Amino acid sequence: MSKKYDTPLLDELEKGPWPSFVTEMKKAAARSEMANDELGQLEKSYRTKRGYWKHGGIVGVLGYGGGVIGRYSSLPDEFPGVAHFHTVRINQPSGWFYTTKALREICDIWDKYGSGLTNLHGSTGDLVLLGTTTENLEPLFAEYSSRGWDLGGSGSAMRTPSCCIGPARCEWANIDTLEICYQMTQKFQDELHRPAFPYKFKIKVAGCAVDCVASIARADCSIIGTWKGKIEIDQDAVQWYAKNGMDIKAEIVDMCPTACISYDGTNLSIDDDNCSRCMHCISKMTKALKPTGEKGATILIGSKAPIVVGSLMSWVIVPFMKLEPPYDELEELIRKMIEWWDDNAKPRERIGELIEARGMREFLEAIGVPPQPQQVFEPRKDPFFFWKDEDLTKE
Amino acid sequence: MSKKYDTPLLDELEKGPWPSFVTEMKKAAARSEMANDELGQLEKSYRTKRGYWKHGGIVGVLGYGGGVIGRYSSLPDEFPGVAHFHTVRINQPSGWFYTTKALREICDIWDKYGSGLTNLHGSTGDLVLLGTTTENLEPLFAEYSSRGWDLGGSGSAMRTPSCCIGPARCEWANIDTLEICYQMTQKFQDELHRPAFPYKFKIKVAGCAVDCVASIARADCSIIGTWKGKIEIDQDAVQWYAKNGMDIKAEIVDMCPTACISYDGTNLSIDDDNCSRCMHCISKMTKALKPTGEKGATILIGSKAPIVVGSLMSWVIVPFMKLEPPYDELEELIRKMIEWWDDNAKPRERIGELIEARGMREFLEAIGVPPQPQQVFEPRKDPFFFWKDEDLTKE
Amino acid sequence: MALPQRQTDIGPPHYKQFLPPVIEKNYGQWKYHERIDAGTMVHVAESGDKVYTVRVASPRLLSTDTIRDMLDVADKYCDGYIRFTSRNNVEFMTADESKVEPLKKELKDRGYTIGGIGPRITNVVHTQGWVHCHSACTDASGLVKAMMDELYEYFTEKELPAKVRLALACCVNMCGAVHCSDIAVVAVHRKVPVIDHDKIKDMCEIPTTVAACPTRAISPDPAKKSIKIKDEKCMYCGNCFTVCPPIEIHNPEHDGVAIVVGGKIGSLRTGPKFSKLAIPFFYNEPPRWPKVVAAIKNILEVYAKNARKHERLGEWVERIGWERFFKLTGIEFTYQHIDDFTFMRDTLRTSAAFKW
Amino acid sequence: MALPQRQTDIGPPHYKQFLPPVIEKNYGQWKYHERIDAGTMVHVAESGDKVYTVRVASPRLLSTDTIRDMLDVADKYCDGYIRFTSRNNVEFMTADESKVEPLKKELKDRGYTIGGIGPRITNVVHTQGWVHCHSACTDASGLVKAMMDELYEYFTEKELPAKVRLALACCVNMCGAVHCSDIAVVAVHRKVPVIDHDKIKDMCEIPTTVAACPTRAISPDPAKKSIKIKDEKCMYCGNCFTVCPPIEIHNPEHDGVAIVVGGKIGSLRTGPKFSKLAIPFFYNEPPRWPKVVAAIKNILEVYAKNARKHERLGEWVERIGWERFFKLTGIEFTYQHIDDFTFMRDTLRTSAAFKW
Ligand code: SRM
Ligand code: SRM
Ligand code: SRM
Ligand code: SRM
Ligand code: SF4
Ligand code: SF4
Ligand code: SF4
Ligand code: SF4
Ligand code: SF4
Ligand code: SF4
Ligand code: SF4
Ligand code: SF4
Repeated sequence: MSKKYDTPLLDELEKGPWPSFVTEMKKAAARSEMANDELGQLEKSYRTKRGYWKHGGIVGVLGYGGGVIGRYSSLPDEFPGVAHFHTVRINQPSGWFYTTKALREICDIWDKYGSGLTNLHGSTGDLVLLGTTTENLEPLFAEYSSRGWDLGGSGSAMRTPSCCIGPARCEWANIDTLEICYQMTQKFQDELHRPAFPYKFKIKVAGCAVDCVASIARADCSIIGTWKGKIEIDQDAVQWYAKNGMDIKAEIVDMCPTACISYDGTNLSIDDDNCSRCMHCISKMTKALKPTGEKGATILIGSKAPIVVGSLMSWVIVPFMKLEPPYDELEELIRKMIEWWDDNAKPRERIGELIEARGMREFLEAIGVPPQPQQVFEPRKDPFFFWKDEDLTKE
Repeated sequence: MSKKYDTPLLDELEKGPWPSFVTEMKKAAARSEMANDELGQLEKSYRTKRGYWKHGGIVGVLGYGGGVIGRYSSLPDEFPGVAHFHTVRINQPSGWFYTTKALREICDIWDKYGSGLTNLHGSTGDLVLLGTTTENLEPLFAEYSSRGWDLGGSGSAMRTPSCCIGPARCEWANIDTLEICYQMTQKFQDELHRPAFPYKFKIKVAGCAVDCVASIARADCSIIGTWKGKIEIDQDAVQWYAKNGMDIKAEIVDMCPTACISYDGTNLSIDDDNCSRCMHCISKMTKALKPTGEKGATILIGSKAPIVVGSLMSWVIVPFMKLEPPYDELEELIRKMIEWWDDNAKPRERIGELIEARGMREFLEAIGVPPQPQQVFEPRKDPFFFWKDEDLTKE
Repeated sequence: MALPQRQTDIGPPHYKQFLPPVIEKNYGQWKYHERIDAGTMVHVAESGDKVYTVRVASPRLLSTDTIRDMLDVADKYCDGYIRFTSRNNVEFMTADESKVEPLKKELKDRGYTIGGIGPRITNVVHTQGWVHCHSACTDASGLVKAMMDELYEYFTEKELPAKVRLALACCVNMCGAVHCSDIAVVAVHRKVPVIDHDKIKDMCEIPTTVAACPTRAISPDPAKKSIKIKDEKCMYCGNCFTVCPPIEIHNPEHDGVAIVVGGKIGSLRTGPKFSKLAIPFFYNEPPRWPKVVAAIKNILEVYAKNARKHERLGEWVERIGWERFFKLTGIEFTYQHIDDFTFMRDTLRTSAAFKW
Repeated sequence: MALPQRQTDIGPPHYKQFLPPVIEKNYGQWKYHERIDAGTMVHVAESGDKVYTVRVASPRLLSTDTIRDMLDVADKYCDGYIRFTSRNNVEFMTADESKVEPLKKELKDRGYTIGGIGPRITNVVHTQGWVHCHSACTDASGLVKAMMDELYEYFTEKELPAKVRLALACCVNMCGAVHCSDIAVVAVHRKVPVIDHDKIKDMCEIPTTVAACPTRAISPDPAKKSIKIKDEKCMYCGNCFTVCPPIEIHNPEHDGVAIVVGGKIGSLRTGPKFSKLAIPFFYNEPPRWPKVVAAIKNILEVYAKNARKHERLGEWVERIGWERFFKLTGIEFTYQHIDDFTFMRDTLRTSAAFKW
């Protein structure tokens, strides 16, 4: 494809050291009419300070209700290449590992059916293919699915789960994030491809409280690895850190949120009972400190973006759950949550919002989890609380 | 009066070392029919676990709409002495100081017209006279007012202001709490005696952030003394504390919320710029530390009890105001607040609730106070904020 | 006998006429104070003058007899001045050191309780209870008396890590300072109010009554010219009863009290804090509410044992975490503890860090 | 050409087939890691095996050309394996220490930017912008590019007190991680939407549209068979536009972006935090949004200068207080900063202790 548009404003964004998306678009534009018109329309947006996309229409592949975001230009005559410019969400493999062979295949198919532009990856985690037409969707899907790739989620459905790198390369993983992510994705295939929920439902799995996949902020169900046991201390390694310039008092002892670490200049000691497993000391002295004992996860529920009554972060529901293959207990818990949500939510009401509307008790009772102090930062401040008849007779 | 009722349950409460209100009631009962029946009715309450008072009716003295809480027994036949059992609120002098002469006079009049029972004092601060009849109200008021005593507030009115002991006996007072309390009481006499507000409005004045009159929790308008300047340090006195057993590091340095104190074993120093004037160090080392510089007060608004959407504590509105006689600036500010409240509130809506309903901006604009970071712990967390046309054109 | 001429809108007498001379003289010129014992302190003025204060417990509900008795003491030792504190204690002040011990002796001889100064329990801020208020669902003075009998030595003697403020309110109107107290008792209902439809017609405005309900549990019932209450929405606040007496909220069988803890008022160190629910319910057990008293004592003693010096109860709990508070005190955590009202968002735990 | 047989509900390929052999072998058996430089780290397994990771920046919006180029590098040095991070960087891994330097050299030669590891800025989590989303009121990729050009050395080299997570969302739907980021940009509207009454008839359900408004600004307008908006209640969230496109929220003249700061996600030390509003508005100034970029740099550098080691931006601000943050950064405090929405109660200051 030859250059179709002058893009003086976008050209500015090829300058500077950070890799340029404009350069990427131009590369694709050199081969794709769609990418070319995308570039032209974007230049216009830069001039007029507004986008030119219509609300998405419903498009997709046979038998699926999601995985494709329909997108149409509001200026199809001016930019016919983006008259249709749908994105396809390909469900990424756990942990975003690829062989070059697999990814090359993905590129080849995409060049055949789409704009040649991608997002590696989308915010939810999918491998996002940016820009194709309605008629290309079926063949594209046939090519991908026959090679073992499936679509990710969109709409009011289970969304593509994602996870941190966990045991694959991280010494702090308490759970097998990649396998949990894979298994949950498989268990919820139907819910992922056929939107039947009140709204979206996202799962993210992090191996520890460092939460490298932002699960506590961006997943309706956040699964965060943790442990019950002592932090094992290698005192030689402590000394190694001391000798290599670490101010153990300032950086470790004083920064422990529970003030449960002490250090006498030679030996570090931790009052494990009072440790909240925040991961600070471990992350800063990884050679010296190692959690031991039972491994499992904390299950939290409800985070989401601010539309419409302010962002939520996920709330601790199950302080500790052992997570071992085949992860049926976890699946069952999630199904119970979804069932309650599905039965009670209004359209476009996330599970966190529903819990807020109905109160934690109803939710806990529905999923069969008892009240526990770990679920709250602090108890309620007002004297207004409900009693059920069964509570009154219980005493 | 001879003993009229057996009070086996209440008698239990004459045992034990803490001074007994039952003994007080019995003393009064020995002279007063009203107190006698009060005792009888209370014993019945102890037996049946419920009160026997009707909702208060409106009673009072001529020309006043408040100062008396009407109270009638729901068992007037059984306990005729408390058929009427109204309380009279006498506006206490600032700081609850009395001469024995004055207080004796108060007792004498009360014995003449009432039950002989009092509360010294009520929660709002009034000298509370507990139990009289409707027909006694006028003579009682004539006697008190002719001797310089006036009624306190009740109902939807300015309530009796109160204050901590402040400059009368406390080295930490930054403002003249007693005089401010007196002056505000005088300036708002009409509003205090003739309920015309949407609901109650309480003023409490504390000399410093220690807040010995609980203003931040129990006053619609909390006035809390503070300063702008350095904390002067008497190093000899610091050493005196060290020698007298104070662990300065643990008790002072480590407990300073802004970590702005340091101590080298001999000298204490304070980074005044980072001090939040919390009063901890000063209160623990009063001989050694003294605030200097400009004195004034922080004005906070809105605290109240939990009915109906949870308790509020007062919010910082004016971080610093100089407070000097005749306190017109303060009066004017309070009048502006009340005016806005009066114009906009539903019945039984406190000013804090109204601010919550309408947003802080409207309130600040109405009273002419600019937005300042001191008014918040932190800025908003969501991206939803209003713009007025004037803001848009301003830029 | 003719009544004297009444006056109006004169306000209270000016406090100046009631200030002891040493206070008037050194007004605003105090330099420091020292605590002498649990009930005595001295304030020293820039001028070198001193004023000694002896603090005495009061049941607050006082007969004029007892007041006169106190006045006699004040006449004898305090030049005819007396003062009450913001927590209803009585303060006897003298500039003359030699009078302090005789004053204390006389107070003791007359049966008064000296104390309440320093890191101790002082008087309980409380309300009317069955003594005077139609809204009360427990008694105030009685429960306070039972409590303070048990905690007596923390007033007269024993030190705590810091001041511990107790309060009690006999209904959720909370005329006491319950919502910001270290340990407090608040009386609560647990049953939906019962409506007297006949009386409503005459006594209540329907729209006002409907509007009074914070949870929108009330709606008009035009057929009955009354209102109806959606049971599962009512959290028994009694606000409907306040505006419309025929909506009876009292239910002696199911009324009782809750214990809240961890509040504070001063801005020292950590700033004012609301109290939080510790124990959602106890039945009323007059005259001595033994279970309530025992529960308060337990909380107090666990605090006393574990907190650091100068650390208020709420500060201690926040340092160790509420999960630890429940463990240390052995208090059961229930659905009622989980906020489902105004502060729900801020109180649910949004962190993977907590203690077992 | 015949298409291959399509499959459904197969889910993603199992990740195991994509794991480099050293990772498969040592899966779950890592002992520790060390940072070698701004873009290189090594993880050491219990077995003694090591894996070196070189991290490379990505604009996320990638052409297949560039992807193929990366794959060539991975074939040459990484046995044909490649990985992407949760923040869209690319990771090249090898078990062979001798390959690390040549790998880095080749990456640099091909124009890649190495960095993003350790206490630095890493890739910006962002969204579609004008490139693809109908809802965008700023561009995402362009503003991110402008930002990162300016902050480049904080990715490739310079250390900060701790990790600083940047994010950008092109509308308040916030598909990025803006609400919990150290510094983030979110695009906002400032004008009440304009209603196309003709189109509403056909395209929207009135009840759904009315219900979509969080502030109850929308009510039905039966006369027009449309809806009406109460201007003073609308805070321009655009939720009505999402459910009903003829309610046009876009207004290029008045749209722009806000900067929020102080959020974090991990539970380390102080737990997850929401970002808070720092600067309520900047006009869109494509292609380089110079004022936005300068403001971000200013905040970053004030933080870098003042925070303690390991202290995240939000932790630093909370330690010094927001009043101090505004002073140090020179940012003006406006009405917009004061919460008048869900968290109003918790954010208004209820303490007499604060800094001037
Ligand atoms: C592609 C992606 C952004 C990106 O550039 O990466 C995206 C794009 C859109 N999001 Fe999103 N969201 C994407 C991740 C997110 C995330 C982040 C996450 O999942 O971790 C969030 C915040 C977390 C959350 O779920 O709350 C997010 C919160 C939203 C919301 C607000 C939902 C809410 O309940 O608050 C909407 C609005 C809606 O659903 O109507 C939304 C809606 C949209 C729509 C479908 C626009 C719309 O109104 O219909 C966008 C389509 C853009 C387009 O044309 O390409 N998107 N969206 C992300 C999905 C890629 C992927 O599958 O990997
Ligand atoms: C006497 C006193 C309690 C005491 O034993 O000391 C008292 C007693 C009553 N209060 Fe109170 N309040 C008293 C101080 C308070 C305080 C504390 C304070 O002022 O520092 C509060 C909490 C702070 C506040 O104002 O929010 C308080 C919050 C209430 C409320 C809840 C108001 C609210 O907006 O949340 C009510 C209910 C109402 O107004 O309908 C209330 C209502 C009442 C009524 C009038 C009952 C009613 O529903 O009509 C009580 C009359 C009792 C009686 O028959 O004697 N009382 N009331 C206090 C006044 C004595 C005095 O004048 O000195
Ligand atoms: C007399 C009184 C003021 C009055 O106008 O009546 C008063 C007087 C003093 N208070 Fe207070 N406070 C008085 C009620 C309060 C209140 C209000 C309340 O409890 O409702 C508070 C707020 C309580 C809270 O934060 O919850 C209060 C919190 C303090 C504190 C802060 C304690 C802390 O560390 O948090 C101090 C400083 C200290 O103890 O080091 C203090 C210190 C003082 C000093 C030392 C101030 C001084 O230099 O004179 C006074 C005597 C000390 C003592 O009693 O130990 N005063 N003090 C009040 C006595 C009530 C009583 O009978 O016990
Ligand atoms: C590769 C990646 C996981 C993945 O599955 O992709 C990852 C990998 C590691 N993270 Fe992370 N984190 C990754 C996203 C995150 C996220 C998520 C996010 O930013 O959206 C967070 C939460 C951020 C937050 O709290 O706001 C995150 C917060 C951390 C922290 C905590 C920093 C802190 O002190 O608050 C550490 C510990 C540290 O730095 O000492 C950490 C440490 C690590 C370690 C050292 C863990 C390990 O032993 O392997 C890994 C490499 C260190 C590094 O990059 O400096 N990682 N890390 C992600 C790389 C993203 C990128 O391209 O830069
Ligand atoms: S969340 Fe924990 S286990 Fe997962 S990559 Fe980050 S540090 Fe490792
Ligand atoms: S994990 Fe956190 S709480 Fe536990 S010892 Fe380490 S720093 Fe302290
Ligand atoms: S509030 Fe301050 S000035 Fe007033 S008595 Fe208490 S410590 Fe003294
Ligand atoms: S007043 Fe408070 S903040 Fe200021 S130095 Fe003393 S302890 Fe620190
Ligand atoms: S708390 Fe309730 S019952 Fe007690 S005095 Fe106040 S209004 Fe009456
Ligand atoms: S008691 Fe409270 S919640 Fe229940 S109906 Fe009455 S006003 Fe509503
Ligand atoms: S943040 Fe808004 S504009 Fe940007 S991709 Fe998400 S929905 Fe679209
Ligand atoms: S933009 Fe938001 S606040 Fe405004 S009318 Fe639409 S939904 Fe309501």
